[in-house]
Amino acid sequence: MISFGMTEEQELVRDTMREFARDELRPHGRECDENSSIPDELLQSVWDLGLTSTQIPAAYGGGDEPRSMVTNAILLEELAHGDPALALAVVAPSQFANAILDQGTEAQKKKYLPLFCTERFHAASLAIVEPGPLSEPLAPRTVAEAKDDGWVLSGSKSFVVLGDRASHFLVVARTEDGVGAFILDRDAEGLTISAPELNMGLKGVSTARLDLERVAVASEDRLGGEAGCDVGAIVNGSRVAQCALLLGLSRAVLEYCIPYSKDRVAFDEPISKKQSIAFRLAEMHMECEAMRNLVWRAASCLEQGRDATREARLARTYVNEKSVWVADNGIQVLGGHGFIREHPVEMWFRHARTLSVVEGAAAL
Amino acid sequence: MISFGMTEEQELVRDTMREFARDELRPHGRECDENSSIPDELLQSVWDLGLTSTQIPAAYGGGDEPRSMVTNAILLEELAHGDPALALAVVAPSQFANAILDQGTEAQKKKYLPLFCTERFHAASLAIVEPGPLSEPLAPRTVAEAKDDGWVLSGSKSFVVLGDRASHFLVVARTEDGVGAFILDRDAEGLTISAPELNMGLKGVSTARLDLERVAVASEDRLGGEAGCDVGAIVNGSRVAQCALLLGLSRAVLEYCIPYSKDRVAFDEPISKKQSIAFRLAEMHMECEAMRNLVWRAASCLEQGRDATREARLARTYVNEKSVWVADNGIQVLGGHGFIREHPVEMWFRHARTLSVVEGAAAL
Amino acid sequence: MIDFTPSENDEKAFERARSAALVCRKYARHYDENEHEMAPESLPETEEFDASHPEVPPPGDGDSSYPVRMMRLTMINYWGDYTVRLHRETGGLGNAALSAAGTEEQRQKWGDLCLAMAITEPGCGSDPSRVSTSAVLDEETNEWILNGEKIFVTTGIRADAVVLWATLDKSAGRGGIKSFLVEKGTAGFEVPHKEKKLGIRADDTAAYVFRDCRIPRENLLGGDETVAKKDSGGFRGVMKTFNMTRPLTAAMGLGLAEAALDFTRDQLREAGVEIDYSAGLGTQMAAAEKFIRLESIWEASCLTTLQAAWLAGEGKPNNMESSVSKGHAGSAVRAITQGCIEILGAMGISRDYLLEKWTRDCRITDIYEGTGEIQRLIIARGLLDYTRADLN
Amino acid sequence: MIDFTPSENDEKAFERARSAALVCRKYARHYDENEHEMAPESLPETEEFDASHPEVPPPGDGDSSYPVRMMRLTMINYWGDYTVRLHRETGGLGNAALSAAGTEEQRQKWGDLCLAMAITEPGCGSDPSRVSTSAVLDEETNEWILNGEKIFVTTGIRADAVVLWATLDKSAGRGGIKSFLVEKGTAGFEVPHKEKKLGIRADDTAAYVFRDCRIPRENLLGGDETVAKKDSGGFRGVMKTFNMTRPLTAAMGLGLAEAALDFTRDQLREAGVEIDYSAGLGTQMAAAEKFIRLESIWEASCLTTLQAAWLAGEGKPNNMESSVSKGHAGSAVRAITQGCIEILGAMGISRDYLLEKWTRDCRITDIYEGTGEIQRLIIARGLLDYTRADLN
Repeated sequence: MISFGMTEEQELVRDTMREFARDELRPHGRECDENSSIPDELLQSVWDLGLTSTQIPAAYGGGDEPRSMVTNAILLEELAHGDPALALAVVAPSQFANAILDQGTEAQKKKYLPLFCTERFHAASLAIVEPGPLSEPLAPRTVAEAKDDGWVLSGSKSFVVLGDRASHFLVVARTEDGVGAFILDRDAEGLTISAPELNMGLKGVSTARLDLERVAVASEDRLGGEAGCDVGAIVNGSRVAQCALLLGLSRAVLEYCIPYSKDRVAFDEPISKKQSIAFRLAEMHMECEAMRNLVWRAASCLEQGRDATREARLARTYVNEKSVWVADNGIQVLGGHGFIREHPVEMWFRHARTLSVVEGAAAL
Repeated sequence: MISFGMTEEQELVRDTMREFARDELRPHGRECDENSSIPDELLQSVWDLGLTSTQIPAAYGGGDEPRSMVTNAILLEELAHGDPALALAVVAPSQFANAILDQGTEAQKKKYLPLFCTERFHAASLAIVEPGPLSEPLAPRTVAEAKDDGWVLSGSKSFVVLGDRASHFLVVARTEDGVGAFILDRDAEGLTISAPELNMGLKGVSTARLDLERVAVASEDRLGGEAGCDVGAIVNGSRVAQCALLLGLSRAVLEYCIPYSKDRVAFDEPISKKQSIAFRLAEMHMECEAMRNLVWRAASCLEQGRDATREARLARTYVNEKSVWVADNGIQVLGGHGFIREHPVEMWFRHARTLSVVEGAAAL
Repeated sequence: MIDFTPSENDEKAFERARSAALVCRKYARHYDENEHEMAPESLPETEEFDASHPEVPPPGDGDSSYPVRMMRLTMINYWGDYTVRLHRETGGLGNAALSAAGTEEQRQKWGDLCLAMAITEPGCGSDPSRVSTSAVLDEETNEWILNGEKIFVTTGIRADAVVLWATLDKSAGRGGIKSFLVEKGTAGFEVPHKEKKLGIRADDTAAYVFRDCRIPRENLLGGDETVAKKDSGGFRGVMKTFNMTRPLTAAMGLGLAEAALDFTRDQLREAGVEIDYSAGLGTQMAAAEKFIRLESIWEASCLTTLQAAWLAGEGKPNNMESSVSKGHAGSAVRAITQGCIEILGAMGISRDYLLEKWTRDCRITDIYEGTGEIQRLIIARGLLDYTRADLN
Repeated sequence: MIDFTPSENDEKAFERARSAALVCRKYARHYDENEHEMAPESLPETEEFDASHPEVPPPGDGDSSYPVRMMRLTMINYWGDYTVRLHRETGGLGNAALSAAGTEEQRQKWGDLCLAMAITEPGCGSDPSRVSTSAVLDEETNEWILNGEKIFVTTGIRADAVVLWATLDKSAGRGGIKSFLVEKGTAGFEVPHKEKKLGIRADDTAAYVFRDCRIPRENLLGGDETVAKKDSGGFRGVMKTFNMTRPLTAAMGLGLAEAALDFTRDQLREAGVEIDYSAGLGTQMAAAEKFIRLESIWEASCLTTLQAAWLAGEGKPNNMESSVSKGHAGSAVRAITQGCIEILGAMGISRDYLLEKWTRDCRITDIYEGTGEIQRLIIARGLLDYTRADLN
């Protein structure tokens, strides 16, 4: 039955995460951006919340709690409302863990899931984006040749989140008959990791470039084993997750602009009383509402195990455009103050611009 | 040298045409739209100005005046400012005449140009648009097979301006080695003319659908004869001409909205004092200025005999989008009055929406 | 729990509505071209249709899923056509006002009639507080005397009666505005003409004139006690109805936009242009990419409208959401229908197809029931915690 | 006669400027990443470049083609980089003000210095009439005493002196505002810090503080007689300079946007995506269609800016056109640079390329020298024949 009502648990998650993000993430956002790094303690402090581990079955050492994509979307919105870059970093390990959880063989689950159920923050990353223009997740230039004893991967990947500290990479590559995902150890022969890449936004989050020169992968390290996996499903999940982050970011911009515009005086009254500003705030709000519904819809589609390719694409198309529009107009509302780094809006704009063009940076 | 200055002659053309359009076209716009027809006398009265004939060389019975594409663009803007539909109708004969003038063989000029140098209004039309979705002028589905003694044309054309009274049609069709234009008599064997088509806007202007069933065309009736012609050049000219009409239309909308918004009171002051209205008027003006420069640039490119494919396409892309934006927002400025037929704005919107998606409807 | 799957029963109702809509659509062009004609009470196909398509039982009025179902059904009806129906709906906007603000007796007496709602005046547009139609009580005869003009009265010709906005005291602004029930044929109540419009031409939109029109005292919507209520029984009553009518008008426009998208999708398929939801800008055709963008706008707007309805069903406040729904849909349907025309080209403006009609029809969405500008004002006031006086 | 072909001599100048710009571009990233460093007076390559690229003689100052040429040259310089130049320009915005509103002696004395212009204050943003920095004349010493704060002072660090906006009488509003020439190092004139910004990081944008800063009486821009002129010598003088500086700032942004388009075109070619100006939506790739649209926006904005300059060259009024140019370019460069990022994807946000920098740099265009909102106000007043009081 069609319903927009959160469960009590979801409301609880929303409230706790909102508070946590406000107190623990927002205050560090600017500093991490200026220093282009995130202190380990910070990552650890969030790790202790168990965002990744709790949803892993007990059999693999996890908290065995039910996983709801919708709840996770709500959680991501709130974390990003605190700080989008930090939010991206703290949930990064789930990219890898969830892919294994959803599509790994029993052996793969046994081998990799326990890594994420430890005390210490543990990173492993998806490698989807490729260098060069017009990179498409399902049309990778990276190739996986079948060899009698497994696979040989050649190509390059870019924007691999936390690639500098990841123990493993899940690399998407083209095979004879489609697209596959392959698990690589960071020490694999022929794999060169260059980190950190320098990006426009999300500076705190280190991303790496991977160069693969005929890297050998054993057949059991192909995600899903013999049968392979549905890379599209991984892409859909990450698209919706990124949309949830961009939604939280947009709300942060709007909520920053509201009090600012009420304080800021021009032509003898607060600029918030000018229709050009007031209407823009109204449109920012309209878009936040619209974005959230698209995110929820795609997330619930994933939650119900249906193919979410269309829903995820519609959400991505809409949210990418509108979230950047909101951030860009946030700068305009602040005028000169929107352009200087004493206010967070220019930073959120860079984050939005960055997050809206990459793929596979987060997961539900 | 880069200059935005009109010649004295151009200023004269602008002023006379503006006055003429205001007094002779604007008053009849609504009536022609509601009746879906234009009185012959009206067409004749404009014909008497000699818009088409004056620029035809004396050798073919014309006024032998120099032809300037820029001047013609200025002229079209002003006529459309009076009424876009009437403007389109009165300059329609030039579509055919100019194509012959620019690319016809000596024999073709001798045969057809005199038709347009008579006392009585004479129509002949371009046939470029085709029925069905995504019609492209340079990728026609209409085919011209070469026969030892000439050509055989098969296919359909749509939105043929004044097709009901045209003596001849210049039909664009695909040949073995590209695209060609062929001159057809309206009585040609196998040619069925169904008129009038029913369109969203420009209702006053009758347009016809042509169905060609193996219509035979003598080789001397191929535009340019043996050598053929550059259909692209015809398309470029008509694109720029249509942009000039859309520009005049946009200015008409803006100039109607300005006094309206100053009279119209809401919340105790003229709506023109609301930034949401005032800023929109400002943007309408910005777009009119921008559109005019793109039109002038493309027109001057044609005037200098250079390939204007890029310039004409940039103008078309920009002007189509912005002119419809202006008309659509004109409706919004008028609110409920924008939706009723007592005001011309809804009509101009339909005209803009229509003119912006057809091809080959006018010429420079 | 957040969920977007309609119940089986709803799906059945939607399916039936779609079939009915397709029948109605056959008449859409005729009543657009023949503006003066009135669409019939019921179509020739109606009997046969009803026989072959059993009614799907609606959830009880109390059922919270009712508004969402109604909202989606509205979209589907308008997806068929703006005006033509198998059975013409008897209710007008006034009926919504009646059930929201009417007294028990009034609901009894007027409930079965088709009630139009007359708000807008030649001079007032989207600002209801400027209503200048006056209502004066004649204590002797216990009658209200009405004087003034109204325009854009939806279903104004067909309606049996009208819920009329008039002011008891212009100086009191909103506080003075009340609603009155006026029956057709009452002396002094003229229906001059049907307006000629850009779109929704089959729909009757009338202009009313009231000249010393006398109605019984009890025709004051909500009864006498509303007079006491300053700022403002009548007005609040209507505002209350707006919370449902705003999403409803959004749904109407979205139905038309959905029709435009479906038509365009089919045409693209025929033209051999594939819409690939996985492809990027480097491998997707421009027409397909444009289409996906329009589709995403529709999806967003549709969900936002359903949400406003869902809140109403839950009895939760939805004033902001109603304006978000209406404001978003107003822009959305303009972008979508016009975008479809851009994609299809000349075909989009031919009256041999309905796309150009849907484009004209849904242009009203951003205008009536409060223009897009008014919705933005309402939303901005909510965000900034401003009163009407602070921001207008 | 309407014509868009540059003269041969201009073409030569543009060609030379493009070569120089490409040299400067090599340093663009360095000075963006190293915000604290100041770009050098001249680059290592300069001598060799000048030797191999003879100066192209400019048209005389009187020549009406001068402003158009300058406008296009500005685009080309910024196409190379926002800040880095072979020889750093000595002039700042203040120099424009000086030549427009200064007396003969003042032009003589200050003309060769780099003059910044200080308008914006922490509390006033785009509304110059709110300037609260005060100037009081000390009759005894014949000195002006200046007090106040300024922010966003372009070239504020490098400048030798500044044209300072201050008011003689706040209550007089615009009428009271005058401009003053203040040299660096004058007691009471502090340059606290260089601002940290989203873009144009190499460019120095400073915040100034004036505390009982005393300057000679003759440093009033335009001389004593401007004091008499109410509403407003100083202000009009600056407004006059704005008529040229608005198109100039537009040109700066357009140069950056042009660089973004050129980069994107090259990348599309490399990726094998053809840009076909004859193809329609059914045969054109989405990336190419998006690109053509961005290109058309740039073209429109560029021409509009050249037009404003051409009018200035003709000595014709260009106040409206200057705001059209600035307002249009402000939106255009935002759309273009961001559109290029959308087209190229992840590559667009990598600091291995300059696209992301051009995007950050040109974001200032719609903000300084009067925000896009201010330009719309100016245009709307012109259209509606409204005064500042009527519409703000």
